[in-house]
Amino acid sequence: MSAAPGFELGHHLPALQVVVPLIGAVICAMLRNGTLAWGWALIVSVLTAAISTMLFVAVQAGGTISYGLGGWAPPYGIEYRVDLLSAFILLIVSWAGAIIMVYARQSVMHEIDAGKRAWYYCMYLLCLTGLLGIAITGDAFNAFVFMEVSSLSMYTLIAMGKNRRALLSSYQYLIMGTIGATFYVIGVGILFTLTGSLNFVDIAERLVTMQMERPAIAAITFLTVGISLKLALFPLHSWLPNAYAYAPSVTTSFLAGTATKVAIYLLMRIFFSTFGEAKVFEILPTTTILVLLSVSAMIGASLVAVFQDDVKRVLAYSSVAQVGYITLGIALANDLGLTSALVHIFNHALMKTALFLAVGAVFLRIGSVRLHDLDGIGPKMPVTMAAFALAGFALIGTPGTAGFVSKYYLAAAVIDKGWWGLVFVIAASSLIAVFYVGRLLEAIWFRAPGALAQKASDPPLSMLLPIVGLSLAVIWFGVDTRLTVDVAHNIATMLLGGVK
Amino acid sequence: MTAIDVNPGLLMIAAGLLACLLPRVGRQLLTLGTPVAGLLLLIATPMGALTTLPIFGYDLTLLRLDGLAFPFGIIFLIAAFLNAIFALHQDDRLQDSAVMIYGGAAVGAVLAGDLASLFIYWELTAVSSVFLILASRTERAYSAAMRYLVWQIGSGVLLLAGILLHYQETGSMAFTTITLGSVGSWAIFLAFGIKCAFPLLHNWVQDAYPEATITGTVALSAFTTKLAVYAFARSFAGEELLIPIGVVMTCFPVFFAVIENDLRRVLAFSLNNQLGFMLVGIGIGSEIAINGAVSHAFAHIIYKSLLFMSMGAVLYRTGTVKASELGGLYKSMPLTTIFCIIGALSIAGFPLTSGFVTKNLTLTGAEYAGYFWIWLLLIFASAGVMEHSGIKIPFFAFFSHDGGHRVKEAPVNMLIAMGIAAGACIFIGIFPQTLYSILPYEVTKSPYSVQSVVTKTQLLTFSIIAFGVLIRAGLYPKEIPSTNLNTDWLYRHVGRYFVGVLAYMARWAWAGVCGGWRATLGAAHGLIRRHYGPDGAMGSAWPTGQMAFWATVMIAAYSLIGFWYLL
Amino acid sequence: MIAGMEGLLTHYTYIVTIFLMVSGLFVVIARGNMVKKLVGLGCFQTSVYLLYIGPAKILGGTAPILAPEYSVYSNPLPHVLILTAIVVGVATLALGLALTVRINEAYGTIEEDEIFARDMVEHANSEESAS
Amino acid sequence: MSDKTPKDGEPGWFERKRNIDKVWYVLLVFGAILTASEFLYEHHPHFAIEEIPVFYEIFGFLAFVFIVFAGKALRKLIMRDEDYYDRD
Repeated sequence: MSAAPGFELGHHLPALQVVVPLIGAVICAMLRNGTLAWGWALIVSVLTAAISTMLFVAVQAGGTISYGLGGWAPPYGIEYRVDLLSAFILLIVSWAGAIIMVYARQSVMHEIDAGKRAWYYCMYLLCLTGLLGIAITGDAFNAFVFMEVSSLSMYTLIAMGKNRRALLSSYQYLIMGTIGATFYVIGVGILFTLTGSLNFVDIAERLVTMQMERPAIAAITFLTVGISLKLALFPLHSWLPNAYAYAPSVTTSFLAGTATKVAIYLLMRIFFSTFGEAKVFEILPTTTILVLLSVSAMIGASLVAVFQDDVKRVLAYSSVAQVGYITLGIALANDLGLTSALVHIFNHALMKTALFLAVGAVFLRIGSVRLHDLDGIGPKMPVTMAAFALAGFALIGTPGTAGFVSKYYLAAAVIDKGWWGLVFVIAASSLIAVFYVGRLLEAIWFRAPGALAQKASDPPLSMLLPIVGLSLAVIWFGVDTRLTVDVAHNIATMLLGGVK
Repeated sequence: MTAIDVNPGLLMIAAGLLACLLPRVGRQLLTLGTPVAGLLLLIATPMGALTTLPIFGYDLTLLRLDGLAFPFGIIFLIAAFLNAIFALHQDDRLQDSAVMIYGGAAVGAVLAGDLASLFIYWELTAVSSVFLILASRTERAYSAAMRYLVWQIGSGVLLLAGILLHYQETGSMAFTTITLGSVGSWAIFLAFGIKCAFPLLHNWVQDAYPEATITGTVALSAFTTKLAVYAFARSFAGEELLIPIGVVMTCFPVFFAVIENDLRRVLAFSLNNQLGFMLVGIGIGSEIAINGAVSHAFAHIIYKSLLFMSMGAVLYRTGTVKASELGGLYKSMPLTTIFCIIGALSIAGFPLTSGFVTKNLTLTGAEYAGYFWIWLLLIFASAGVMEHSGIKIPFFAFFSHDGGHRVKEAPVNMLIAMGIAAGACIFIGIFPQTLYSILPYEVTKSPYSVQSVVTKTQLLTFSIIAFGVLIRAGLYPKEIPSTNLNTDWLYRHVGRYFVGVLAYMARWAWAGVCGGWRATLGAAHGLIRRHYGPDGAMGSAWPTGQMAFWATVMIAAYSLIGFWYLL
Repeated sequence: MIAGMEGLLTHYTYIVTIFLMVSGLFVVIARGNMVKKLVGLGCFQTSVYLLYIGPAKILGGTAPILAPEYSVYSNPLPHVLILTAIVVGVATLALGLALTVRINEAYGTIEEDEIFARDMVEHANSEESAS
Repeated sequence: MSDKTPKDGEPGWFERKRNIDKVWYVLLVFGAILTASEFLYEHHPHFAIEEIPVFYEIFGFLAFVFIVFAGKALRKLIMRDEDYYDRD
């Protein structure tokens, strides 16, 4: 693959996927002017999205792409390895990045000081680089480096929030994120001493012949808990609500749409294509632990969401609950479960991004996201709030929306396992979702508008389009499941058949 | 898929979504035009049309038109049209949109050929209809709407579970005859039963319908329960269990209706009672009985809408539908009075009205099948209908003692809607063949034999005479403003202390949101809020140390468990 | 028992590693001062450096420079990895300290419980002014 | 419309005792005619009970009375104040 005679751009897509936003970020920092930097960041992020789309198409057509970075053949050099799972995650992250970037200009102008805007976009692109890097690399340590690239830039993105609590949230996230990343790197270190390799595929091949002994278990432990911190698995979720709530709107949307999803990707990579589900799920009680934590998240975090009076916090706690759905799918470790998890990664990214973008538009107009300030704002910004309502319905899992598709497959997976109790947990969690979403919609559409809401109106077109587009996509992917379910199903088959 | 084979329900839903973006005039055109377009589309669709779409790994049957689906589709669209006229006076984006989606979902469900689509429409009717209750925008309505939603979503969840089980057992997703026996079939049966307001599962009807808006109640009365009747006719025709259930449903509401003060709630009880007739017909399952159930549903939608419309008009003008506060309105609202009486005569089943020609089929079905006690109880219930809907509604609203309301006649659009409905009641009564011709099976006999006309008239007339005797003797119970307990007492009162289930949490949470703190001082709510509220351990911001502590706990626990397993 | 002791002694790098790791985590959990927390975090991260470097060192081995007089080398890869990790650690620490400075500017304190208390007061005030 | 509305205090047609009595007697006469007509046509009873003379008249009357009295009895059992559920 590497050192192909004659430089062909197509061969280097995997490298470009990361290099383009990385170089883009550096140039962005040099531009210094907010609007210029935005234009540049938009070009870069759209380009990145285009590359990921090409990669996705290529992987679907021709199978896994392996790319030896710098011409060093794996497993000695760092390998960029794009299989269907990677391509799927790359697609989600890069498109989320591009769509949010369209939206970003007005919102950033409103929320970030003029002098810092270019830096903001720079950090945004760096974060994008890191997230894409985690998804594309086939090297465990390289994934750690990218994790830190994305995290450090994300801390900065959060700290730029206007409220001083953004600083504290960022600090807390930094502490927790670093602990998580360090746990991860400890796990990688143990794996490295055990197998002498850092390449996921290589490690997997070497692990096959080994007994599951204590070091291997310690490695799984550290990797799982480390990544769980990053993906905000209950009870390690507590950094998330404040980070979401006090970050600038664009950051929140980006964080919600991508960061936890990539962490989940990494967990799947470790569980299924490195150790193999036989080791993780049959020797260890991973299923029990994950199911318990997922269920706690689905119920507990949803209940918390019901009582929050800040819309962003409601949605943040809902995210914790939704991550529970995904980890539940993973915990089932069967075909349907993984399919539902992957589908929900996609669908949740879609609807949460739509919701947070809409909330960002509200913040732009009235400067508050407190629930009682949103009373009766629906008729004042009808298009935004209609989109919000659509995405909200999807969050509940209303049939005809993307959220239903995920829940349908999750329920099917649970039934497939014969765990009836969990069906009721899913139902109960959905019911609680009805309350917290219903509470928002009730205030937004049925209350008499307050003083702040009176002067609200729909945001400028550049913000409106991404919101409306995403919420329509929520409907689209509730009906047309070819991209989501079929691909997810293929990935699940691949993951479950991955390690022999 | 030819151009014509589109499910008119989807058309309605699409129009409903569009409506929420349009200004008033556009919405009015849509609400009036779409049902008409849907009707034309449905009539133009050839009988036996079948459209399937491969999706989700199996074939969804988007459209299946047969003799059973056709009359339901027609009447739902007519009901949507009537409701649109009736609602013309109001400017409410939310309701215009919700009603269309609601009606569209009902039509869609009737024309859906597989259980998966049915489920989707089933839930859509629940979610869209709740807005008609919420749109009252009172705290009472919020609570009622939430209780309503819990029931409806419960039915949906049950249906989903049933469908999945049924699929596992039979490998079929077809929405067709299901034999009771397996767990899946029972779950489906119960899910239908909730929506059809089975005895003990009925109370959401009386709880929620009277709290809906003036126009919303009309729509609610038309779609949800009749959709369930259709589902039963489709899947459980001839299931004998439905006969006793239906009989109980016809009988018990009449007693509650006698003492109920809220006239819209009286109508809700009467709705229950009418559903019982239909279920008995479906349970008997013979051709004539199924015809009876279907035609009864058809006629019922019209006259029940008419009655709810007339009460809606009264509510609109006077601001109340409490029997104790009304009376004497015939002077101020003469046309509404006449329409209401026509509706009342129809529901009671007087000859020359639609109720007579349809209820007769069910009764004949029972006669032919030789179910004596069933027949007798149906006759008894007919007298009951006469009591609460035939006499009580018009008498206490429009006659009785003068309630002192000096109001204008109902708005023109309401009068037109009521006029059309009243005309339809009489038209079907005089020309029953028009309705009979679209029923699933052929009807050979005319309902107008001397015997049936005379006996039914005797029955009803002597009911009225009994009313006269009682009221002249002062024995008729007075209308008293009151709350009458029903099964909802179980979950609204007793359960508050004994069964800490989600339904209450919902109510409390919602009541809390609406500022009704008095109602929220419940133990469970307090408990949950204490732990999950903004100041609770789960909901408050954690210090960094605490977060790190949990990370450490997780690592320790996970390692210990891992090593434990290896030992 | 003796064998166990011997095992511990021959694996003393692990003991140091674990001690650093646990003490670092303990400081993060127990100290309210934000700078101290970061110091703890630094200790915690440093333990990882040891974890990698320890096994890579071969007794009697030299740096992996090809020369005729040496035949035993230490594994270079962990060293390279840890060089990267140190860079990451420095960046994290720098960002953490920068945040602490900003927090100090915004709140006038870097004790976490005091910050929580001040936020609580602010929250209560905003509630009051809102109602 | 408003000019047709009768003035306050002046009872409407249906509120005068004489007229109510008129309606009542018309009803009774109608009932009598119906009862008489029972003997004018050929019966095709499906159930034995229908062969009882004036069965429908008696049944309708008694059913109605029963329902009303049962409702009255029910009231003792289940009637609460109007704001029963609103109190806590």
